Amino acid sequence: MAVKVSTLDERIKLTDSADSPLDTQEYFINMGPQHPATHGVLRLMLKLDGETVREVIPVLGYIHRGIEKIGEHSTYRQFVHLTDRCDYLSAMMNNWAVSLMVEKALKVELNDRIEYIRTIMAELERIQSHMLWWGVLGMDLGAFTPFLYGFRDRELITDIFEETIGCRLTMNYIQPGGVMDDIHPNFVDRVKKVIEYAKPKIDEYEELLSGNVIIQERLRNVGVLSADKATSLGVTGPVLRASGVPLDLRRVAPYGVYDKVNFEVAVGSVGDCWDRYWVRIEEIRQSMSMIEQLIDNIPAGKTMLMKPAKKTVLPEGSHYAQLETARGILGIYAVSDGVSDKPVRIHMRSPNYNNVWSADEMTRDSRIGDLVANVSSIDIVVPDIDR
Amino acid sequence: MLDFLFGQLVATHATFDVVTLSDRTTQALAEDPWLAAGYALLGLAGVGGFLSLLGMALIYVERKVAAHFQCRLGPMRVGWHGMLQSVADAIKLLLKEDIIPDRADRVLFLIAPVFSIIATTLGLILIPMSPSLQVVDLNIGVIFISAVSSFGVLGILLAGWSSNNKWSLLGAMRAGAQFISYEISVTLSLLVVTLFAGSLQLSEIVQSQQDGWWIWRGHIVGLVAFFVFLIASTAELNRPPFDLPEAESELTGGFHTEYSGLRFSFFFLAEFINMFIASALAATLFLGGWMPFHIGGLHTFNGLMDLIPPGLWFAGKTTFIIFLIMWVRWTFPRLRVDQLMRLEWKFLLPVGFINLFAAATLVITKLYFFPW
Amino acid sequence: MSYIDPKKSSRSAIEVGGVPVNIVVAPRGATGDKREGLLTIFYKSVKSLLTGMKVTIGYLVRPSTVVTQQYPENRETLKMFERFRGQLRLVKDENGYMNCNGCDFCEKACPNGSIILQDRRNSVSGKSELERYLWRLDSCTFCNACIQACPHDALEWSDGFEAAVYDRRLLVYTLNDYAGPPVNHIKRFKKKAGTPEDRVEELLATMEPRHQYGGPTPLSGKGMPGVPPLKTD
Amino acid sequence: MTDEASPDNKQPESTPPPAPTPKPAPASPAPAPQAQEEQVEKEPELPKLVVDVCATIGELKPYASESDTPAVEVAPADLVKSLTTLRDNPDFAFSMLMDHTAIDRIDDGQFELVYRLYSISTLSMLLVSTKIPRDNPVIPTVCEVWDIAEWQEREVYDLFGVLYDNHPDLRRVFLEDDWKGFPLRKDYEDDFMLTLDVDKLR
Repeated sequence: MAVKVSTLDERIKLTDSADSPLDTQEYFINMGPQHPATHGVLRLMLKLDGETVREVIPVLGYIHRGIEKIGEHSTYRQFVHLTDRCDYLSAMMNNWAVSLMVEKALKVELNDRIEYIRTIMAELERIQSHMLWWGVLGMDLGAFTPFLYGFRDRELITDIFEETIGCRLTMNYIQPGGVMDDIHPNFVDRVKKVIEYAKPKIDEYEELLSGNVIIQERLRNVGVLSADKATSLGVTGPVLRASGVPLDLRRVAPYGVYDKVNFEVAVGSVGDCWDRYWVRIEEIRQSMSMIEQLIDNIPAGKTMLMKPAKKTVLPEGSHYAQLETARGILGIYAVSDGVSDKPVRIHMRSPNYNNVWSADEMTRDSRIGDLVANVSSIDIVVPDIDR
Repeated sequence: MLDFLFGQLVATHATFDVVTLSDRTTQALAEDPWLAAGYALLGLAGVGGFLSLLGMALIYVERKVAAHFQCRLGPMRVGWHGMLQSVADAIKLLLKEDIIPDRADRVLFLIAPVFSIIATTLGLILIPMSPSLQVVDLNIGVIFISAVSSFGVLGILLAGWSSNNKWSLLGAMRAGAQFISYEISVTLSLLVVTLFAGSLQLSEIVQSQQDGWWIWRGHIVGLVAFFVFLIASTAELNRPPFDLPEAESELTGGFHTEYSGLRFSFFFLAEFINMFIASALAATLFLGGWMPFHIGGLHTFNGLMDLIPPGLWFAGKTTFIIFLIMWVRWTFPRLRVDQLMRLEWKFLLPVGFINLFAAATLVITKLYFFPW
Repeated sequence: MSYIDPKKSSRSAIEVGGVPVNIVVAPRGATGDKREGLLTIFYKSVKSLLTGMKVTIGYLVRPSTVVTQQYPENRETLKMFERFRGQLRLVKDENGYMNCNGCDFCEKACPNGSIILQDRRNSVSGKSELERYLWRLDSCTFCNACIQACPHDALEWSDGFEAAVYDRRLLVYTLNDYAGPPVNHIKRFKKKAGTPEDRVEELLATMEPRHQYGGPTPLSGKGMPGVPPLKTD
Repeated sequence: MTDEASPDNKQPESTPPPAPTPKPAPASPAPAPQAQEEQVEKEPELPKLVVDVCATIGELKPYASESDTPAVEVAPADLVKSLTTLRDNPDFAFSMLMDHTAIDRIDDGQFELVYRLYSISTLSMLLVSTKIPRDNPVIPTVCEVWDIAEWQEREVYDLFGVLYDNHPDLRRVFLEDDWKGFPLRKDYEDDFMLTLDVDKLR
């Protein structure tokens, strides 16, 4: 069998736009890797016909660091801190995924304190991630003010992280066997204060953007992704839920203490940008209510059950754990030979990598402005795509 | 210049003696050509200096206002509360390398910003800022302004085309479509005022409002015309929510993607001065220009209002509208291309036409709010 | 075209794969028969725009909402949180003796080779001790693994966050002030029965001072264009 | 920065810390409470899903190695057919290809390709594994079955050099088109690879 391997140059072929009486031609244009709307170094090659986008070809790899290869050379505990650098806005959830995989493989049973702390931290992280996303969406659609409001409120949550962990973005806090440090004595008070502060701010977000008729016109019926197509495209997280598939691992396959809290899964009905927008806004509210249910009931107990200096060898075979980050399902797949404390192969099922390809499906035959809204509503973090 | 501040303290309306610099030049030309040249030079220098000073001040104000809308402080380092930040930026821009892209159309690339700034300057000279501060008082003022303001888009189109950059071209094409569309609405609402005032001359339009501003006197019509004018001229200014020709999150920078240094600052300056012109025009046509706030019949009140110099009245009204435009900019997201066109052709244009008919009816029946 | 009221979401309970799930469905605005009239939409739209403007003007008129901090000016009041991961340093007791005995745990825990330890054998006590503790700030990811791995609590974070320098080589620090026995060794040596005082003195005399930039830095201290060569002791 | 000892961006290769007991001691042998339906514990008897799947589709065999997910094996030739059945059969309805990746079994001279299927209607997960020779890594594509397979297969091609027959757009995804070699193969080496040489620094 001869398999044809193509290159980017072969991929970008132009065709004359046929159904136009004028002598027009489609053209390619690079959006990125340096572009204000592509959230880092994402490069999108657009095939345009005037203002109309005919095709979106994501060109990746601008910050490919080979984290999976490095993972083969590092212990599981060392690999945890690399996952911070992937989806840096869900850093702790990435840590958690690796820890969950290791704990499941070693059958470590965690105490409630660890689970509570992890869940609260993950939800805080989700809130700050969605707040940042909200601001960036506003900026992508031309309103700069929401960007700073989102950042302003997010900073208070990163303050909580800094107080307990010492870091604001790449924490490396959740470790196999527990959490790195016990929570700071001020943690509970500070979280309560921030939740109290942030609740009216979410209403303000609604006043500023959600209720705004321009935003609604920009988002509604833009980038529609049907449920079947979304499933087939393997998108997860808010993007999938906005298409009407209520797949939220926190509810359907609970980990942590998600089975002990009441919350509702926000879903959309059409799968357009408006649904994706609204689902995230509602998720902030749900996360806040989850934290409120948990914050007063953190039980006592040890916070680290596995000795950090001890060699961690997973049993032979393949191990997989998945959880719901702010952007979708993150799966960690590790194959161990049962002898070495380093994996034979470690693979991240990254939510962003699987989500980014839906931009083409969403954007075909709509305007450049819609493309910006679509990319923004997928909420991609490029380091997690490239890994 | 002094009477700009103090000269009209006891102005009795009806006998405003408007002597502009161009009038002085014309008078002096016959007797003393050197004096005429002096007046002309003074006018040029005044306009140039005013242009750059006003531009820098507006940029500073914009940054400060934006910052406080966003819970920030804005420029704080250069000078007291960053007052000299614009000066520093201007120096930086002047000293920057003037980059011309390799494959750009060199001549057009170089002159495009000049087109923009010339159009702006031509508009600026017509604005009556106080009874004695107006460079030229043309009898076709309104038509002249709407003519030169559409001249500015030529600079943008040339800039986008000559940059040889697809983003620039997209921005320029958007700008062209946007200008042509929104120019109609601007003109329609200007026509409403000329109908009311019965004159195209800006100074006469101001004088015609001494019994009440057109925004009040025309019942709803004046108000509608005012808002149509504001929306349409915001679109003509390329300011958010209609900043599609630049649209930094879509087109990276639109028509001025390839510009840097001095030439970029020309576009930048032109944009801010255009904002001033639009606001000043709105103030002149709808809010009575430098005319104090009068209510027909209340002589005491009117007398007290007259104490405030007309220059301040004009500045205050213009500032208010500038602030309104900034406020909108820092609140709203941007429209999409087709939505922008829809707003003009399906909403503003019909409204403008109906409004014009209503204004004509109003003028014929003389049904003003302040008929005395 | 219609206006969506973002508050009008609908709730219901469904089952996904046998698991009951409460869902909130996003609002969509009026459709079909319940279509709103043009004037209603116009009114709601203008109202929504004015609501947004109310939010922003609210911040403009309240200067107390400004969150900007003027950084170099607020150095006095700027306090880092106590767990802030600033720069790595060795814990020292009141006499200035360090806890670290160079056991290599941190070096092995470090995921990216930012810690390099050199040991030597003490001529007096015969024990292995720290010669040089090299820490590369330029490749450190502040993951805290070294501190977790340390069995002697010999490492800690300082709150110094102003680590910017113009030469990358200056980011390679020698963390120990001296090469020699750690505080544990000294104590145990003193406690050992019959250790004469001068033997303790002799042990303490084996200490050699080390300079912060004194190590065999990975870039070997060579000069480069515009940067003078690094001084080593 | 051309000094001989400037090991930036090294690949960490630090040796494991000396562990007193090589065998990790789990706190309790009981299964974790959050064990899900698809995360069946390793028991001698096969998970129900595997039995069902193997009974329905004759080409599938239970997975020979250890796995914490219900897992089956299939020959490369039967891959597309059996995966299509797995997606379309309403009993299984694996509507999502959650993940697809490869493992370099260099000792066996094989690439193991792993397809992780997820069913939204039953919330179950199935791992389908197939093995292809390392020296001729060709496998039919499953792009027709799930859309996302196109890009997940491109990633595997990029990093492992597995060639997908009938793939509509098989090209590099992270690396450049003219990159030599496939980095995640165990025998990959290039001139820029950095290894941590602690002794050199000392």
